[in-house]
Amino acid sequence: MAVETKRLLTTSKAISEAFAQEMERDPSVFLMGEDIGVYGGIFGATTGLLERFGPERVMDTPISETGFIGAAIGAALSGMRPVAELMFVDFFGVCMDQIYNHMAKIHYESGGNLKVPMVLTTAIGGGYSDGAQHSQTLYGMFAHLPGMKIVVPSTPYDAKGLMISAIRDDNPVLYMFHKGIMGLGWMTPNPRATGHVPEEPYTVPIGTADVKRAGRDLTIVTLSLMVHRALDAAEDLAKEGIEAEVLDLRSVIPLDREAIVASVRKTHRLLVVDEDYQSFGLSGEVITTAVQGAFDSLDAPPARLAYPDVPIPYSRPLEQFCLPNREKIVAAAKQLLA
Amino acid sequence: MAVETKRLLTTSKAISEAFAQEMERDPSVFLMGEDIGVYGGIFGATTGLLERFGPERVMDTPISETGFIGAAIGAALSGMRPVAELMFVDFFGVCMDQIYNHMAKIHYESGGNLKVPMVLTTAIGGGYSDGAQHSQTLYGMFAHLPGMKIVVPSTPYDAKGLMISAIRDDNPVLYMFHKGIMGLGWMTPNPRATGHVPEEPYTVPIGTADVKRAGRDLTIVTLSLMVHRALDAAEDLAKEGIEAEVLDLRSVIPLDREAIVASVRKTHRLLVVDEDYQSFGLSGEVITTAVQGAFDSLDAPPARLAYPDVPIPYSRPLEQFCLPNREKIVAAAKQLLA
Amino acid sequence: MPDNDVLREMHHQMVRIRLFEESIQQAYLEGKTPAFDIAAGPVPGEMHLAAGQEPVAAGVCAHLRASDAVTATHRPHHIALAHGMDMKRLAAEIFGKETGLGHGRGGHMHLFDAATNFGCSGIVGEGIPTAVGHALAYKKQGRDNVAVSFFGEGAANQGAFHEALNLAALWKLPVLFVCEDNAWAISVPKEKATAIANNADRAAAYGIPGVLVPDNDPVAVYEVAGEAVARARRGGGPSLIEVKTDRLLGHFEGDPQMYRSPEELARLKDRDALRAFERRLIETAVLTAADAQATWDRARAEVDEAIQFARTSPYPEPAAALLHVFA
Amino acid sequence: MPDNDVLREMHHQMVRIRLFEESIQQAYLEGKTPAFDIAAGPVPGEMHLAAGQEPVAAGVCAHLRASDAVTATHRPHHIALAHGMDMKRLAAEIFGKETGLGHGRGGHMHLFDAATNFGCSGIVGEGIPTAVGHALAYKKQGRDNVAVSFFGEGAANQGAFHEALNLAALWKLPVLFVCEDNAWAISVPKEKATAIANNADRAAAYGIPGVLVPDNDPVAVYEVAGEAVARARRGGGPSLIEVKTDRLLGHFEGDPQMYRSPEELARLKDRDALRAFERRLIETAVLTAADAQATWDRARAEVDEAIQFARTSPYPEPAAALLHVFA
Ligand SMILES: Cc1ncc(C[n+]2csc(CCOP(=O)(O)OP(=O)(O)O)c2C)c(N)n1
Ligand SMILES: Cc1ncc(C[n+]2csc(CCOP(=O)(O)OP(=O)(O)O)c2C)c(N)n1
Ligand SMILES: [Mg+2]
Ligand SMILES: [Mg+2]
Repeated sequence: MAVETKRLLTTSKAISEAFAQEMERDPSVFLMGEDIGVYGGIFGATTGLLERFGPERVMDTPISETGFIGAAIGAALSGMRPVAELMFVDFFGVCMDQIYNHMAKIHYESGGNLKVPMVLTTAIGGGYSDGAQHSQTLYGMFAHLPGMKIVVPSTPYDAKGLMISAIRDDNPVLYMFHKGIMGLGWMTPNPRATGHVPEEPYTVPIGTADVKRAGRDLTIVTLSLMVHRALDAAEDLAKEGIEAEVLDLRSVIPLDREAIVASVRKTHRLLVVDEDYQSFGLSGEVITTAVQGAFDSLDAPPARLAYPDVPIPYSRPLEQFCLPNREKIVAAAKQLLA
Repeated sequence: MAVETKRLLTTSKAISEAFAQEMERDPSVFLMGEDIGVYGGIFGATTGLLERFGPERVMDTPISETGFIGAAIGAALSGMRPVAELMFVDFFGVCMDQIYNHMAKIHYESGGNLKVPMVLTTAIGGGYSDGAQHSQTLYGMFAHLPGMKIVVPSTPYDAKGLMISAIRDDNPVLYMFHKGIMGLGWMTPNPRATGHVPEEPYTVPIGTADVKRAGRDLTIVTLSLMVHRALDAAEDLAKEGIEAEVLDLRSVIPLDREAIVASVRKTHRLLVVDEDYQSFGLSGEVITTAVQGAFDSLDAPPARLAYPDVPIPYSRPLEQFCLPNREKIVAAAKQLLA
Repeated sequence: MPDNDVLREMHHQMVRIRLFEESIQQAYLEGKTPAFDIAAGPVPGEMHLAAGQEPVAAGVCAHLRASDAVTATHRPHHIALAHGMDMKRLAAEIFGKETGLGHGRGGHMHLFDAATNFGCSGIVGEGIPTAVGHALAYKKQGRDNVAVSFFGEGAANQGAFHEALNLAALWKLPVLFVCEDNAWAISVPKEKATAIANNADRAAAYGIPGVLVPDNDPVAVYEVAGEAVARARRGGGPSLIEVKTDRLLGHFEGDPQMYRSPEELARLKDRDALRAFERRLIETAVLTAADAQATWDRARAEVDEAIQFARTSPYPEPAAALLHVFA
Repeated sequence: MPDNDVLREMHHQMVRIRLFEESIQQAYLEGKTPAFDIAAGPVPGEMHLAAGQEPVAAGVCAHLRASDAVTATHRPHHIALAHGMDMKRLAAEIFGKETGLGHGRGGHMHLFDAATNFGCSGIVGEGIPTAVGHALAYKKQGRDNVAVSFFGEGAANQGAFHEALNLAALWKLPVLFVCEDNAWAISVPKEKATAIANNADRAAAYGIPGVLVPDNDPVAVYEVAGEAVARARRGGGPSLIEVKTDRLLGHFEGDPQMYRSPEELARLKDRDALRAFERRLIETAVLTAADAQATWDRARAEVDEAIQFARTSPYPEPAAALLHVFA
């Protein structure tokens, strides 16, 4: 197939296309959230949808996250397939009971009799000086709490396919998109935030990690925007003859433990790169998975490069000091091989 | 000192003694929460204090956790030292923003200029068929979020000393007591829930783990009620010639990583026993700590025995199937040594 | 005024609720003596009974169809039964059995029933937004169903109450918010928790009707709820109803109730709304004494059968605890 | 009616706020052209300006002492300055500098100042309960201070609003709840978010006074707030005040505002409350035109100095990001 026939989309356009196609296909799908209508979503995920589907299916809500996320649960129980948007993941604290205690547990508490087919979308990530309450990733925290699937795409292709899978899934799915992968005009440009996206609907399976770059010398397990950073670092490492395998988890729940173990068995070294807080979260879980599944294959203790356990500072030099980046990944990889 | 002079208290009495002594000492200390007055706290932590200190210092609140925990933050900023009780940790979702985004971050956001000296007490744990919304432990989740100290006592002695430390600490401290360690008359009797507690005020340092039993063959890292289970298991193991070291973390934040590493270097084997959900939490963090700090000393991949990643079922056989217990710890220890 | 059939049916509901809960209370205490151990016996865990609050459930649910959604609280049995939940599967769930509504996973605070669109939860206020969502679905689907959320006066001080009422009012959804004011939230009396005397007045904050039912009378509840349900079905939007009701027992079984005087408890028992209602029906010749007795007998038999079913049903397989996290 | 000194001081406050924010706006846009990059320039991140809302800050804060606590929102500058926050340290914080209030850790949404008992946050509604807590401390300490919580009309639909007002009313605490109704929550108009027209009416749900200031007039705000502050100081409990104000700019800088018509924006600009207030003061001879000009000049100098201070201050050491998690 000739390269020029490939359609390129930003991630935010890929997501809104997924919404549009699923809303066309299934009248029970509708969207609710703050500023998703005329505004089109603060991160552009719903641009154009109000015009196309009208205010009954693209509902702007008051600033009442407990109220409207709770309402999405009720609507899901009564035959709808709502997609509710929590504008920034950092706001979870005003509505967490509805999310983790109600949405995530009803299916289990009902002994499998009731289903809560809804998607909760939310924006994650920092790097642009938005401070301690608008920059977190937090998937590690949600992942600790049973009953919801969690997907965290890194590319436009995965973003569309995972959104379609999430909407069609009969379980509650938390869909977390990093602002830095959306391809927004008002963010620092990121070439990897635009990519080929097929026009027709397609799914990407939930629970399956993806080798975004094959390598033999170490495994970098990562997700979301950090996949882009890891791929950049892998290019630098390759120039020095180090071939890093970059495994994009894509889903946090279910976690593709087989893929982690298989890659570590191959490369014998593991570096976890994670924008979430370092301790008691994803990086420790991935390392434990590798240690328990590939103990004898490990040539060095697994390493991690994550956000230090501090609230996210506003000032640019402070925040940049904390964030994992290309250079730090290169350094950590080399140290792992030393 | 003659054994008979030792004063024995239940953990709930040890905690209420700590409250009373600190309230005597410091007029800025006061308590607020649901049913802490006439009722004396659902888990007896404030029994007798209303009579002694009056309703201005032992305040029953409406069921408005965001409201009154938020008010505790404001009061702490204005010179008081509030202790607020979240009746069950499971309810955190209705007030988490105040806890993790406000209480825990103000000191940092202020660049160290403001302090939030408050204690948030809460009951954790299951095992008595209280279902999915009244049985969780969840310290692993809180620990992922920076800015609060977290203590989790296992004995009456530690409970009093850690409470006094928590009240005197200039930081927000989350104090999590397991219902099963309280020595309540209406819970299944637990001999370890009663123990020697000195009458005078004393502190137990926050951030220091405690070897509750020394051993040479494996390290069991655990906390809270599971310390009691681990000690029971250690007795059984000793009969078979296996000497387990039981390390009681006591604090989750700060985590005493040195103590974990030191013990593992000594025993070469690690089993983490945790009543919290297994994945993305405490057990993975402890294992990662051990692997990174004592990789070459490990004779086997570290193991964990934790609550499986399922909401907590009500029915007794289902719940008991999920909970770590004496027999399971013995079995896991033997497998680790096999 | 409801017609005689409705009156008799409300009486019947109240009787079967009362008897069901008395049997549950007995079963709950089994295995918990001499020392009360919350984990012991055939029914472990917390147990919140609703004796005294039957008028609210009977009066409101008389207007509902099984397809109308109901959300309730930690004190759910009266509402569940009045809304038509299968008593056997309810009992079996309370006993933690495989034949229960949730195959033993939920327990008495987490009852979910597709047949009657019923849900409840152990977190105060949690179910209020859920009802708004059911109603939102009905509006989108063009159905004339309603959703009803029951909650206590203590819950009216939770943020979820406020957010849900505003949403329902804003979107003009078919919801009833029913506040069961039993004057107590565990040990905290209403006056120490709520800045105003009547939660019905909070309807003004949302521009919706707020009606106070000042006594614990199923007929008064029936009439107020009837109007609100009818308005909701024809697209007139939500209502808030507050009923001053009575909690005859402790907050949960085992509650020493040191915070209530023996006089208060005796007074409450004397004015037991079920007995009062039954007397009235007999005095007004809606029921004969024999009819009344027959109702108790019929309910007794139904309850005994349900408890028997629960007792004799098998427990779920322990390892099945790991199932049903995901569909 | 406030005396002339107070009128002149309110005018002065409004002028210095306006000029400060205009300078911040300019600095914010630096480095963000041609392509707007939110992360670039001397002032990165989100920037919420309050042009048009100065009357609320000036009118309320005229009654406060530095020892009175104030909590504000993501749009905090006007309130912070009116309450007496040091302009240099405020500017330096916005520039992320070591000399800022939080040594650069907080940023413009997270300003904390011990000198003026000021706090704010980026989460809608978060600061409302905090104010209740300050007031609770004052009551316990026997101080006659008050706490004031400012928030937008959008925040009045958060659960925190409801819980906080109930607590303050219940405990009769010295708090003012000040709702700045600028008709918009980002792109969502008040009518699509709030089921009633005036949040002041929600005071009825808590049994406290609720007063609407229907126009964006600092004098009207001053009078209403004065009464409420005085009542609070003498132990009369909380009040809810709602001011219909104007957001002259976008929600944040860079907001394309597609949701507002050019006519609306032009109309708002025409009725700029600062200009209107200044005209009135000149017409009523409270100020001469020359006085007014002097005020602008004085404020200009103060602002320039503050911005200069911020620009020339050093950044914090990067590794210092790890400090101050715990005291
Ligand atoms: C968010 C939350 N806070 C506290 C509790 C503990 N709790 C359970 S029931 C209850 C009292 C509820 O009072 P009310 O709403 O009046 O209902 P009632 O028990 O009187 O039926 C409390 C405080 C809880 N389950 N959830
Ligand atoms: C809990 C929460 N939800 C959503 C947001 C995103 N957000 C920030 S400001 C804002 C609008 C606030 O409107 P309003 O309260 O009227 O204040 P205004 O911006 O008009 O001053 C929203 C939705 C947030 N910060 N916190
Ligand atoms: Mg009640
Ligand atoms: Mg507004």
